[in-house]
Amino acid sequence: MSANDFSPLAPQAGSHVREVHDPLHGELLEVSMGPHHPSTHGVFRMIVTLDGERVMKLKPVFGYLHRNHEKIAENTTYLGSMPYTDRLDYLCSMTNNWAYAIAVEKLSGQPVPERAEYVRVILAEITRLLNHTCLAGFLMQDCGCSGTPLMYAFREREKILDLFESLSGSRMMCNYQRFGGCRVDPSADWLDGARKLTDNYGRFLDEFETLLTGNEIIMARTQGVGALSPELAINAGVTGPMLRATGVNYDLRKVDAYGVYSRFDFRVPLGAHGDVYDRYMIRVLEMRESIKILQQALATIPAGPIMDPKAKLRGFRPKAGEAYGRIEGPKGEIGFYLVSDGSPNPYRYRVRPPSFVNLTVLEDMCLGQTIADAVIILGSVDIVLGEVDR
Amino acid sequence: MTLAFLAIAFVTVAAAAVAMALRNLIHSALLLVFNWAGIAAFYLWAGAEFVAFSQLMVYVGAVSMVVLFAVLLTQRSPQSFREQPDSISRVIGALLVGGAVLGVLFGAVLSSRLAPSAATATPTISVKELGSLLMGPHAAALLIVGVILTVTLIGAVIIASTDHAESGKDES
Amino acid sequence: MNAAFLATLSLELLPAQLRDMVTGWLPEPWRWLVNSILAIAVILASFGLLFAYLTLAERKILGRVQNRPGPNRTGYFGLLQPFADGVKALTKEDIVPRGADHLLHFLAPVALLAFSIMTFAVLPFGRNLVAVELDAGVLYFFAAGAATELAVFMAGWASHNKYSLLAAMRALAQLISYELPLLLSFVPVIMIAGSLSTQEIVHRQSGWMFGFVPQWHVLTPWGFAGFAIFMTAALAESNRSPFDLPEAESELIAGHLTEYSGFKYALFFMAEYFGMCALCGMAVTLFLGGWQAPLPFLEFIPSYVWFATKMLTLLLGFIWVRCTFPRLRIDQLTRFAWKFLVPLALINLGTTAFWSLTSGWTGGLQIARWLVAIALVVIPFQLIGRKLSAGLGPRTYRYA
Amino acid sequence: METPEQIRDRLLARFPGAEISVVANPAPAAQHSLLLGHAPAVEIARFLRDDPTLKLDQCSNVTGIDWPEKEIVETTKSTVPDPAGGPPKVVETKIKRIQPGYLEVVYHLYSIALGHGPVILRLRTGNRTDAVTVPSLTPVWRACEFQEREVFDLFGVVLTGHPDLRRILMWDAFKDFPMRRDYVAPDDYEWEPTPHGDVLEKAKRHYPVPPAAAPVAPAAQEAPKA
Amino acid sequence: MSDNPSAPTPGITQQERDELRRQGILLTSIQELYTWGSSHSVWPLNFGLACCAIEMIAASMAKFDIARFGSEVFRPSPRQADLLIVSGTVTKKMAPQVVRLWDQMPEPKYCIAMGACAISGGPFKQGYNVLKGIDRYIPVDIYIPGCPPRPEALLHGLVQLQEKIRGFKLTGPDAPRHLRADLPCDYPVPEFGAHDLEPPANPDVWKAPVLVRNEKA
Amino acid sequence: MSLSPLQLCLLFSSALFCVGLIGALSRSNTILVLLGIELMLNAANINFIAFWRFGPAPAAGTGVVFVLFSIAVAAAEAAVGLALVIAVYRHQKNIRLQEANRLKG
Amino acid sequence: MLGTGLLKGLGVTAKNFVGSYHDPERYTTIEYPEVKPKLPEAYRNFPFLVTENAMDPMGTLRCVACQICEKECPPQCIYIEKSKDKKPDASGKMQIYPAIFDIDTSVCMSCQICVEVCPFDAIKMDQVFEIATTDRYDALLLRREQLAKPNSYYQSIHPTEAAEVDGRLAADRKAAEEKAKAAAAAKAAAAKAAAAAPAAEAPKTPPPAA
Repeated sequence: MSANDFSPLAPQAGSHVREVHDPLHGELLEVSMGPHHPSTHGVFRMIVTLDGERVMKLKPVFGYLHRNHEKIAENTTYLGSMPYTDRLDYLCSMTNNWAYAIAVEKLSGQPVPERAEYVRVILAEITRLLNHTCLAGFLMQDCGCSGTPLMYAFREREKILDLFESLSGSRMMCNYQRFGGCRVDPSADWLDGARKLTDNYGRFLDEFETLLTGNEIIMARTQGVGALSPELAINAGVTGPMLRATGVNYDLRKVDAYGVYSRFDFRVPLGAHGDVYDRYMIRVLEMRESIKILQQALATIPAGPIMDPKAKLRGFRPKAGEAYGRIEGPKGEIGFYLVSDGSPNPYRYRVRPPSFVNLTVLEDMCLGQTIADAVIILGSVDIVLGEVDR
Repeated sequence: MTLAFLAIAFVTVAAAAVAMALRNLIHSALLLVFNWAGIAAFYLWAGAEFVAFSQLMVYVGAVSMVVLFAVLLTQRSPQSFREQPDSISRVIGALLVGGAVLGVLFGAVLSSRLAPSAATATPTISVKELGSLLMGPHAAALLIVGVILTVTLIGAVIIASTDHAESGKDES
Repeated sequence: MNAAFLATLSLELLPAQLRDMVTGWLPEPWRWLVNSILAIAVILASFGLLFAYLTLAERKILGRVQNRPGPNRTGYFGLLQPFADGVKALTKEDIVPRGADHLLHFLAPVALLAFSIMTFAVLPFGRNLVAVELDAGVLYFFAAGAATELAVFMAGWASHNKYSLLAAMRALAQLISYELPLLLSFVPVIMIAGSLSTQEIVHRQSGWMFGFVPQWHVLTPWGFAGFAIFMTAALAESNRSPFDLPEAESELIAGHLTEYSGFKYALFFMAEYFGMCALCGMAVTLFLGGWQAPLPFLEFIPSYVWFATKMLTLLLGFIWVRCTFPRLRIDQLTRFAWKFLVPLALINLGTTAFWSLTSGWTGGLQIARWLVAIALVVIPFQLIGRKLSAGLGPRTYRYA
Repeated sequence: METPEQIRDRLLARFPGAEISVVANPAPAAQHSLLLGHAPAVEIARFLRDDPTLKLDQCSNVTGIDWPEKEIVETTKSTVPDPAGGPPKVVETKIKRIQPGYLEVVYHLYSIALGHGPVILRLRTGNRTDAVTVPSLTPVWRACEFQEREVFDLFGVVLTGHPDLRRILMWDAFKDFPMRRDYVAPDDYEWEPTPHGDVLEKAKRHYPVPPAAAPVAPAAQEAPKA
Repeated sequence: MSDNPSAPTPGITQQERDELRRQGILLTSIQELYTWGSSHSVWPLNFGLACCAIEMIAASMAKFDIARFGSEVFRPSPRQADLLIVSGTVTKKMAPQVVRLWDQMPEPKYCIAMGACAISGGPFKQGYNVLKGIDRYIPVDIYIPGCPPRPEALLHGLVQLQEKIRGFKLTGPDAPRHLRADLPCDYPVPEFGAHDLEPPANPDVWKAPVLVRNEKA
Repeated sequence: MSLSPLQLCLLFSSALFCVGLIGALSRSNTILVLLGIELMLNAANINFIAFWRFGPAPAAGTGVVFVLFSIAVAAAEAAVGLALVIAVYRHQKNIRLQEANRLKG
Repeated sequence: MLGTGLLKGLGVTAKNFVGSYHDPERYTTIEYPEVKPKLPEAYRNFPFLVTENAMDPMGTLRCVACQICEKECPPQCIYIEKSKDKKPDASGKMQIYPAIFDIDTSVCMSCQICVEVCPFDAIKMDQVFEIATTDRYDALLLRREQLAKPNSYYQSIHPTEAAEVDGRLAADRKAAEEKAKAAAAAKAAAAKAAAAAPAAEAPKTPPPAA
């Protein structure tokens, strides 16, 4: 494709070569990568100014998947927005559901039964495995693998999706959490399946790491590329594995200790360089920690109701007020800000999308790197356009 | 055989002439590559296999790349491969000089009484013979050429990369 | 003359006999012409078929590596898949972008394919199967191969697309960088064989060490190093992963092929595979003993079968590498060529010189010769490799 | 962590004369917020970021809220002595008051260093038409950069001091501010087999003679049972 | 390559084949070869929009393996692609680019609208920035409902598309769009307006059906 | 035809030489000038081969050897020349010959 | 040594290549058109309407056109029009029924909220996913006739859930019958003995689960 055709200044194929003259750097080439580009993870667009292969300027362009989630949510009921949250970050619908449920529960003071909290933790950690595995696959695809790591990642993803599907009925759009609990009680069989998955996942990770982590080409491609300083990361609101890769110890599972996370023993891996390799490795190590959490949660999950008996499905009208609820999603802090005016629809509904905010530092990371680096830096940010543009 | 030679000669000279006349630098360069390939074909026709392949390898494989690199690197933008027209007086002068030289050369060649070689069979020179020639009587020249090549390589790299240390890696 | 030998002979000579059957009745001046045309036709047909099934094999192997079957429903086991693709490519609309250089846009795939096919002329496919016996065959091979760079550049430049242009620059840089190690890596072979003729080089590798180890160049220290460098550079020359930078999908869409559609794209594809086959064939000729059998008692199998087997093995290696590795970056790529492959190839020249000077050593000296040669290969590899990968390595992480 | 009131008091001590008030949040979350005036908002934000006891180094969420003009009916009860001498009457007077509309930008601040939060800042525009400026906090927190652009794009709040205030989600030629409550989406109606609400209105507009079984607005005459 | 007319072409009935035979055996076999080749080598464009794109990727992955149909060659450049899978919500900001991509693809080309959003705007159709169906601008061959459709559903859609291709006639009034001169081949790209795309739909491609509910109450 | 092959070859080479000469003299682009010179060199090489092929003593092979040297030197010349062009371009963003006469940066 | 990581990687791919021929873990493809996927019981795609009697689907719809699902449906893909008359439902009670019940599958997002809010267990999720079509409007708009599927079908696709629903409905029906019986008895009793002791309290019908 000639993505340059997409430059608004050059509507026709062929007439797209635009010259940017900069007295300092001689001839710069402005390339518009996206919105259709194999490695922009959807319909993201970057206007990259190149000096040879080196990135001199990079301007992200958003909005190609802006589907008005917030506006629609303000015109529908609180419950009606739940399936829409699935479609925000469509790789991790379970954590989106949870973040939204937490916000609404904060807004309405709705308690959650203990079993539901455990189930939520289990699902969130499985989602983390899913997301990080897929991310590693996509990152390697950006590095130029011919699909093999991605295929292995999706092989494991299918196992997770089978679990999700047998629990919630849908592979991706689970729509599983409710305000005050979860929709379906997982059966013993399901929990056994989750245990089996947890037990096997470590082995898969070992193989995956054998394929990738020690690979000299990958180390050469990713180490020292796209480094980010902790100060900038904090100031720019970067969250999640990207923040921890810079060495900042900030994990909402520890800080907010929402749900029942305080009952599990796990560690937070921290990077030192903040480069692409660190971001990849932090995610791999986080997956290993997630497996630990899963083992503990699956071993100690209590019996009991899955839904708060007083929870309402229909006619849910929280009192006027506002609340901001957030959790540690796989991509970073995902938050929901809700303002209620006492009606069945939220007055203001706002998603704090982690990957959108994480993109703030994209240009800082890419400057001076080559265009091939820009691609993998974008890959390592882990964006999902449904969430970036909402 | 003569027919083949005439065809090669005509195509080669025509390519060179058009290349020298074109405004588009890339086209000129590519036509010149074609011209070099034609000369290689002439060598082949003349029975100098080794030289022909060397010509292909050096000119078509290497010099052409360097030329194209230079063209690309020295253009303001990828669109302006068209050269500005040259001054008419220069062109006329060049044509006059060139025509004069051509006349002199043609006259000299046509008037000379160079007899065709007696040997009807194509003289071939095997790689082995060539090798022993190079290493035997011409060994000193070979050495000198080797030294010159090395020095030029280094020199070219240095000249091309004086300003920006990182951007001159491909000019040799 | 036992029966086995007869069978060998007849099979071995089968191609020639077939040819004589077809052209034997022709008068002499015509026979030469028809024979040439026949040779060209056979080469084109067999490599065309090989190309078709190589694409299928690549897709299937890639599939198997990725835990799936690959194309399997177009014909039995998907055997007709390449033909379906061919029919489709032939019937697709051919788009030339506005602003493109029409002539060059058309010439690029044709030139690329032509040069790729030309290289087959000097490959010795069997004991007596070589289209043109050239005195300077190896030189011819690489001279024709060098011209393919031009075609890639033409494609990228003529497309009038920024990605294509970037790809063209990359292709130039990459091909220039890897031309040198590719050439240097086989100079030792020429030093040892003392000839530029491909058949001669193959003949030099006949015979057995200790009665059963073939005397292929790859089985010597310098030969192994040369082979490794040659194959690495060949990967780069044929734009294969992990050196497929010109058409780096994740960065440059499809690079110099971005603006090619329909049959022209198929031609590029074909040329890429032809180039790959030619380089593998050359590697077999230079290092793997050409059409020679690997073990003495296997000599009854015709020589062209051995050549094909070895070439296919190398091609499968290419595919295997493609399944596994990510892509390098352009500066790493050129650095790898200039700072790693070229020095190693130069050192390998020295090693070879040592090897050929000490060819008279026997007994204990023979062992010393091997040890020294191995050291001359391994120690520079270690040293230069360490320098190349300085600053890279696995890391340890702390936990909060 | 300090309560919003404590923060307000400290801020008032540090920035005398600044308009700072606490907006209470009646929801169980009880995340009360600080309403800032425009003038020293950036300095206050910088103070909040650098203050050693607060260290609000992370600006997590930035969003806009549209509060359109609304009619407020205030009932005041007053005791009016009965002129007839009876017991004093309680009279309810209803005062209709138009509360002017405004746009609001809300910042959620957290401290990564100290692990507390949120401290919520609110900034309000003067009205919804011409005085729609609010100082931008991007110079203090880079995190606001894109989110403030989004507030500009969707709500039309002009954030003064923002380095690159352009539309972010919609295209540049777009004129409206779609997240405002009074935004009317363009009429790109196509036939819909299941029209509801305003879609039905559009359907009627596009097909003036309604189809045989004229869709009656189902939402209007719902009859929930059970 | 002419050794495959024996390949099954279920899209052609015996009667049609007889008719074609009357027209000429050559045309018949060319048509069969053509449709056979085109239907078995549908290369999709490597183009994902939203949620459905993940299921599209999943369909090319090990468990579902779209490669079995010869369609795993996801080409990143529209010049080499045959199939545009509109996988996800097409926003108004994105719509011109999708149309442009479609224009850049060489004929014959096919379009699959995958998922509710691509068909009609789906759950997001109330949104101000959401295009209510990609068929407003480009012709769609196959609609796959679902949100998102399972990968198997995409495979099913692909099989349907192959069937459709096999039914193509090279001549006559039933000839597919790309073989007919009277049908548009260049699709005008909508432009960004002040409030909406201009025009909001391409009248040559899309007409809102005048619908009368035929059920009797 | 009364012309001998040798004469034909020489005519060919002189034609090529003059094309190169005209090009080198008339064009103002430095690269093209260099290419013209390259062309003249090639014309000279043709002469060597022609005299080797049709000359009195083909067995000597000196002509071939000379051409090999010439090709090597020409390649070096091209490399240096183009490196110079790039260096000049870096300095004054132009490779027109008329403007490159300052000889100073 | 340089290259060991690469060699290990080659080993992994080789292992997978070989494993794909004998290890089902490493050959995960389901040959779809021939082998149908094993859908879990919970799988949902588009809704359908449950009818009691397969012979008379339109007559025995459980749906009473209460329009709750229509209102709650987030993408608003359900369109219901009530009937003007009443028809006896499966238990013989006179009920309003949907004269029109359309679901636009080109909009539906399979969220299952309609199922959750339905008080009558009348709408359930189907598992059919092979619905790719060349026609946008007619084929994708599912009408009452296409939506109605018998209870036996529901039992076959969601056995556990259906058993639970059937049990609940049966209990409801039984309770309703008892109530009716008791009411009748009470009526009779009341008629018999006008001033007699108060009739036995009829068991209160539990409200249908929401």
